[in-house]
Amino acid sequence: MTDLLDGRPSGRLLVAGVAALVFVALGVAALVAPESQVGRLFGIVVSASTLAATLRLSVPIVFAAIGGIFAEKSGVINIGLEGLLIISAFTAVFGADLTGSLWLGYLVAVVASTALAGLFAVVCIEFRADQIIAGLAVWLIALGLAPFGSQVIYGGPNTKSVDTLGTVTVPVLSDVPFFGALFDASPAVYLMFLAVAVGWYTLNRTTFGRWVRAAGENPKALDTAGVDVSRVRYAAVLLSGTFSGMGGASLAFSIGQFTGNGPTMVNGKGFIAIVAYLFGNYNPVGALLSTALFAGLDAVQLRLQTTDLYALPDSLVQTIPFVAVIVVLAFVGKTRLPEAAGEHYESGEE
Amino acid sequence: IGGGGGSDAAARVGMVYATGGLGDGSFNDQAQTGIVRAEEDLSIAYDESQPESTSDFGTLQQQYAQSSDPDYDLVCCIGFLQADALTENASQYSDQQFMIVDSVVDASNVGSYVFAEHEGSFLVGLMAGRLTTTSFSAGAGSTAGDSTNVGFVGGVESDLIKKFEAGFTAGVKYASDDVDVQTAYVGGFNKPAAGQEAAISMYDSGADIVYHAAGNTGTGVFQAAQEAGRFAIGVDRDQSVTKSSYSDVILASMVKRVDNAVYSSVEDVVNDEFQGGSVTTLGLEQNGVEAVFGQDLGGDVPQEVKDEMSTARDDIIAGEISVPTDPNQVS
Amino acid sequence: MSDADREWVDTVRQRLIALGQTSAGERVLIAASALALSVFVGTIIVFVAGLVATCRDPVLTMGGTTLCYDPFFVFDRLFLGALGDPLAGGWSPLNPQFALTLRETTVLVFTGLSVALAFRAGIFNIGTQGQLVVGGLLSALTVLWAAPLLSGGLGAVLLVPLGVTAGAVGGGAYGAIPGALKAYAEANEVITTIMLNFVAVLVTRYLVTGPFGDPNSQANQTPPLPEVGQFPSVVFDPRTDFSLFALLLAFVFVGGLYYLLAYTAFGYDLRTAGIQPTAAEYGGVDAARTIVASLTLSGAIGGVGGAVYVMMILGKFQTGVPSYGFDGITVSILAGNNPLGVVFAAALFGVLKSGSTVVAFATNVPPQLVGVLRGLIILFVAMPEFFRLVGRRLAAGQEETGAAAVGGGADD
Amino acid sequence: MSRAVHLDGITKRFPGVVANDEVDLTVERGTVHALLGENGAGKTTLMNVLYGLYQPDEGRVVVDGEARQFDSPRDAIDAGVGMIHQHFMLVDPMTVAENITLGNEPRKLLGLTVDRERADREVRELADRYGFDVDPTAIVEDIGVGVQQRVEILKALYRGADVLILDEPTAVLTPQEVADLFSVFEELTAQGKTIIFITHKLGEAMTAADEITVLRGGENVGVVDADAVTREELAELMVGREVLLDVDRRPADVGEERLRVADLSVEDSRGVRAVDDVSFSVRAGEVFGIAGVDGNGQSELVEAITGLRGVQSGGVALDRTDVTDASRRDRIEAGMAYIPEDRQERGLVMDFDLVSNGLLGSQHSRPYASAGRIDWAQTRDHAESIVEEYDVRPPDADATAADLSGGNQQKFVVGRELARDPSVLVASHPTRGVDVGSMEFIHDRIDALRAAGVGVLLVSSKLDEVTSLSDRLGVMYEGELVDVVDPDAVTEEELGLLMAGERPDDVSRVTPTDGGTDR
Ligand SMILES: Nc1ncnc2c1ncn2[C@@H]1O[C@H](COP(=O)(O)OP(=O)(O)OP(=O)(O)O)[C@@H](O)[C@H]1O
Ligand SMILES: Nc1ncnc2c1ncn2[C@@H]1O[C@H](COP(=O)(O)OP(=O)(O)OP(=O)(O)O)[C@@H](O)[C@H]1O
Ligand SMILES: [Mg+2]
Ligand SMILES: [Mg+2]
Repeated sequence: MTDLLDGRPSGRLLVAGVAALVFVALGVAALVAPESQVGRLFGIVVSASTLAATLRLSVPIVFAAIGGIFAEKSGVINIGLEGLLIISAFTAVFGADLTGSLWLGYLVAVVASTALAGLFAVVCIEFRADQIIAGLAVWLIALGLAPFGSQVIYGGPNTKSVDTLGTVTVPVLSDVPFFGALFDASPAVYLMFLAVAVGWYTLNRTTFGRWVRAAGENPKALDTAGVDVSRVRYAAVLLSGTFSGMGGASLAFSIGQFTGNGPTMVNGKGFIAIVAYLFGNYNPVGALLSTALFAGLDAVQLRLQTTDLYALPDSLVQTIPFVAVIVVLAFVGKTRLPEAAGEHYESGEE
Repeated sequence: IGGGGGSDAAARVGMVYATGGLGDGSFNDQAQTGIVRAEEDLSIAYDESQPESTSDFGTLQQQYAQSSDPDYDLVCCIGFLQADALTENASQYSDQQFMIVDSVVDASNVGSYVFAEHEGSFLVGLMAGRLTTTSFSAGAGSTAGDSTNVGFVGGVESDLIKKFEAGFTAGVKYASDDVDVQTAYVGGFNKPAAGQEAAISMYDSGADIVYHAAGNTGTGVFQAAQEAGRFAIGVDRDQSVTKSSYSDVILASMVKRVDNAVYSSVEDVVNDEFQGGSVTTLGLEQNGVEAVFGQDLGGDVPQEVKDEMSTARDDIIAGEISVPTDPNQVS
Repeated sequence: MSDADREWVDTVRQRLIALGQTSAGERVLIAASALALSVFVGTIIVFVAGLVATCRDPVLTMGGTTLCYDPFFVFDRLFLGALGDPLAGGWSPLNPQFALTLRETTVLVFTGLSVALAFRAGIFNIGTQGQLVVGGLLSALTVLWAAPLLSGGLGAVLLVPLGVTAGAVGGGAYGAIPGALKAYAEANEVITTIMLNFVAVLVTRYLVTGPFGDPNSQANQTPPLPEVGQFPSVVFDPRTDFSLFALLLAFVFVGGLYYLLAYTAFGYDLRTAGIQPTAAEYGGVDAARTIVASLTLSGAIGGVGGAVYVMMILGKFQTGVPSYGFDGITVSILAGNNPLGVVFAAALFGVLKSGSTVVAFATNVPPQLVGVLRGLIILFVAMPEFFRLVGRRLAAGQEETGAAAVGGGADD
Repeated sequence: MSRAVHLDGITKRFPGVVANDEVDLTVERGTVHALLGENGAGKTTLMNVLYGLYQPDEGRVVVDGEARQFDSPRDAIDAGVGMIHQHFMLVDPMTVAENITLGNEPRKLLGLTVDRERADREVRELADRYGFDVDPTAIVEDIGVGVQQRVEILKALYRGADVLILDEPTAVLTPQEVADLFSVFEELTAQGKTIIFITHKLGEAMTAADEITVLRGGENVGVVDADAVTREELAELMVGREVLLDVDRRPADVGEERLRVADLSVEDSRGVRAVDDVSFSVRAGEVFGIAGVDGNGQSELVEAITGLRGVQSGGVALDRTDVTDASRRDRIEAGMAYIPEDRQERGLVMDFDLVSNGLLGSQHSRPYASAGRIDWAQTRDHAESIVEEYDVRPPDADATAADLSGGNQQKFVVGRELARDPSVLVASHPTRGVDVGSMEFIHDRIDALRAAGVGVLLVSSKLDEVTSLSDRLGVMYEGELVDVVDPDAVTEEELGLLMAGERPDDVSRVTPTDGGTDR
């Protein structure tokens, strides 16, 4: 967990501290005057349903963030995560509709997203494409292709509705106040926690993970040690596709439909995933926590809208999470990114 | 996107839908059923376009108006956002017949169709107000009985959607003064995820029936209803049919017969009776709006509630109940 | 180690600069090949989609399988349609479709320049969209406010310039925020600008639903601007919502930006800071100030784009602004961040945008096709190495016949 | 004795250059072989061929009497060839053990997971065997270069290398560390290992090596026995002509104070105090040299003086006016010229042409710019005159800086800075990586400037450079100016001790703050 705190400790600690302070202040105020505005606000913040919503909203972001971590740690900056989420959200519904099985749809989505990531990898690693622009292209292609497909197949930018993943409820535990939400959630939420664990272990404990980090920090060192840098980077980028695919599918199956006009239902989650892992300092656990911060604010925001706590118009309330990210970033400042991130590596170059 | 039909068609119609596109299971799809019905009954031909942004409206309207091959006898503009563009184009293309839904464009070649959504919303509001105070269960949902609040989820905060909210709230208050309405505007007609979160938080804070006027955003509301084991009320079409996977939580739908507006305008064109400059208001009286009970749950709604709704309907038509169009006017 | 803590986006910058390093000639060749290749891939996509789709009037029926779309017709509509069928005879440059193309091009030139300027300063300004929205709203409000004060002739002369200025101020101010955040808090501007885009949409929506809304309209919009407060349409049919003045203004900005980059000390500072910040620092360039200045300027240009959108196309501000800002990124990249290149790239995307409405109207093919093409073009532009390879292959193959190589690669 | 390595007629071409031209190289087992040559002579390329990083266009690689085809370093490693590169190939954020085992990690759990305990153990054992003192669990970026070098050597040994190639291993070491390294060489050769090391430095080649092969322009111009050759002979072999190994300085009369540094303290980018209460002054017509091992605060000191880094306390005065808080631009305009240590990071904009680079630092000042507008004609003339006067190759102002060789880049930077006719010149490692020919020229220019009454601050880790150019010589150790000595009186050994932090008492000191005895 300390990994989360190095890099820009001052900033991160500051943010964490401020968050904690605000929380405590709210709590105290709530005890003093449970019926006051703050009191009720606190009630909202610590309600199980807020936690549940936070988890739901976190799922696609966390998956994409973990994928992004692998790609970038290996030296390939993948800002196409948004596109990977979009393509997998659509193919998930299409697949489920075609096969009649959610989990097959899930598989289809993962395959599609991994394939798109593969294209990205070939373009970047084989043809030394500019990673940022290629990533942008991945986003734009998906942004066009998914609604295009939906139009062709369903006659509109929105697909038909399929089933949703529903929720898995752990008896007893789910009745615990607040934390009960952790045990009464969609399978996607459990998958998310699994992914965080697997991601962390792979990155920090396995040979592959070590090679990934070396490929991003000093590819030449890895190369001269006799490991094929391109292979490692291919694997890492494909992984980013796989994880993002799970994220996109989970997103689509949370409401059982893909909606494709404007920025589509993904609506910037892929970019927020980048914020998440930068703020999380490339640590899957860190990414999970920073996502929770963002998603939590979003959940609170959605709840505030329905209460009569304050006079603010909904449009302005909806800005809270975005403004929060900006403020957080202003405190955290820059993150140390892998030395060779973004740079093409050609074996045998002096 | 093109429709088809031959050149022997009785008339040719161009459809410009609202942004949000087909497949929203409500507004646009409802308009489409109207034109499809017209194609079958009146053997007309039509083409349709789905704009991606408001600045496309003008262009697409113009394209139909300019086109000489084929020549369009009528251009249907679905949605109030098209009003401004149409006001301009109507005068520019004075020999082209247009119709617009949900807004009034004052031009001799435009037929305007507006709906009294507040009237229909009043009836479903009344139903919601009654059922939330009695303990009632059907299909996958049930009401707490002691609960005293219901919810409304709007798409984009605008005068039109506020008419739904106003009517609904008025209906609820009419049923019982001490039932509150939680409202939320998620800021889009195609944001099911946001709709879902908004509805869930309403259910969590005691609401057991949520009414939406939010196009495809409503899908999320139904989803939330199913997860919470509560009820929802659909809009624009009988959504217990169009979104049948949710028919076990959809008590009723405030159907808005956009299809009728489209159909009758086309019919008028075919019979050379098209009234440019006319404003047709479709309320309960004209069956332009109506409260349609869900195909699965409709049967379970207590008869006395149904009766009360139909009396209210008559009173509204008779003008004995006046339904506000602005939430702030709800007493 | 100075570069140990390079900011995420510094790397982004270097990668982008790298693109600018290919020689101008090669850049053009690559752009052209990218376009051709994406059209080719697009054709395949349309063909496949045509087989998958079901429709009432297939263009082709072979036994059980039907082909719903005719790829060649689609691209004929997309490109020729956008120009108003120059080959059809009786073509006039004033035809409405061509006007639409120019109209879209005009706005895209501004957004393209906005992004290009930032790129040149090593800043990845994804926020042009938000800056355009804010600039657009401010110009609308300013014109509405000033219209009653400036009566008659005075209004006709002053309102439009006033609106443009307001747009610049609004966009500039909104661009200065991420600028300051980057310069003084080291906040990654890629992220801050993306977030600010969301904020801009929400805040402007609030403003036009609430305080500044049009009471006589259902839509979330300001009241319509007076005629004098809009770009006058000359030569072209007024109903096309296109004004040559706006296009002219765009060209003025292109020239101005080229001059700024090439012939002014500030431009030199800016390019140096963009291409090699450490050297800029050494050369006496105040990095922080340059960052703020360039993002402000970039935002201002985007804001002017918004003003043009409001005062030429819509005649009011309304929520749901098209994604001109994001298209600006693709325009700038296609142009290699070169002001002059922006004109051509913007023209291409103008054609695509206007063509897409023709496609939507004339065929069954979903207009999102254009979105796909946009993505493909950028993808191919991003991989010059691929074309160099092809170029070298061709060159090698044609050595004997002495034909020239395609795809350049001359200077590597 | 048997041949450990035999390179036979190796030719390696790069676009535009023949890096190696039919080079032969023979190294006996258990010996130390030095590869000597100017920049760009082809030393690194030749070794990269031996290490399988490059495939030769012509020629054979023979290791252990067996002709080999190395397609990748992996093959070379398998054949027992290990290489320590000029720029260390270490992953900074990883531990010593992680680096050493990278690619050969001991594994557990179905071979998926790294067995870190075992890795640490094996590395510790290996280090003990060769008497290296390294902590397997230390993070590489936290340990000194000397240790990092040992890690590199261990890395090669861990892979079972019998032949060790070291590319300019001494470039970054103190004289003491160099001595230690050479004793490591003996330890290794005693255990039957074979060592090939690349260097520019004649002295080192002669002391450490048994045999020396000299490359020039990609060709092998001679193999000599280290004990039977003189420095002069070697230098001539290297450069191809006679070389004056030290400068004969013009007479210069010391004038008033140009630069004063008072009680200056500076922190580095990690927030660690890098310059600790340093004071000295430089007067017109004198060169104040600063010697020291890299990383003892010289860089931070120079950056603070030139305005690239903020100061914690103390001050800097230029021509008796306080410039402590003046911006970089103000200092340039006040007449401070600066030859930065890293020409490619700071001194030049690599993607600009020389025309645009000649403008760097003057973009706001006449005659090159007026009213914010750049006069490109003037700028071009300026660049062309630098190119001509300093014999920059290729002689083309439109060439992109990146296309110039390191030496020529340095000549252009020096030319541009001297052309400011400054009152103070701050020169940081002005001849780093520059070959003997260009070095001679740059030294002469700096001395000419001194004669013309400019105050010169010269920072360098090359002892012969600072001693031969300076009038007074300060030595920095761990951020402190440990001593200021008379370069003509001090010996290499004394300097070495000072640079290592010790203070022999019999060195001839001079005062830091005034010109000392005029000579
Ligand atoms: N000698 C010169 N005479 C006239 N103009 C020059 C000269 N050198 C550079 N310029 C102008 O100043 C600009 C800076 O040149 P440089 O090539 O360093 O920048 P650049 O990034 O290549 O700019 P561009 O992409 O516009 O060529 C160039 O665009 C060029 O128009
Ligand atoms: N990867 C490469 N591509 C192109 N040219 C190269 C490459 N590597 C080396 N060269 C060229 O080959 C020649 C020899 O380079 P090399 O690095 O072997 O010299 P060197 O003797 O090691 O110089 P130094 O003492 O500075 O290390 C130089 O002209 C160099 O520019
Ligand atoms: Mg070398
Ligand atoms: Mg140039």
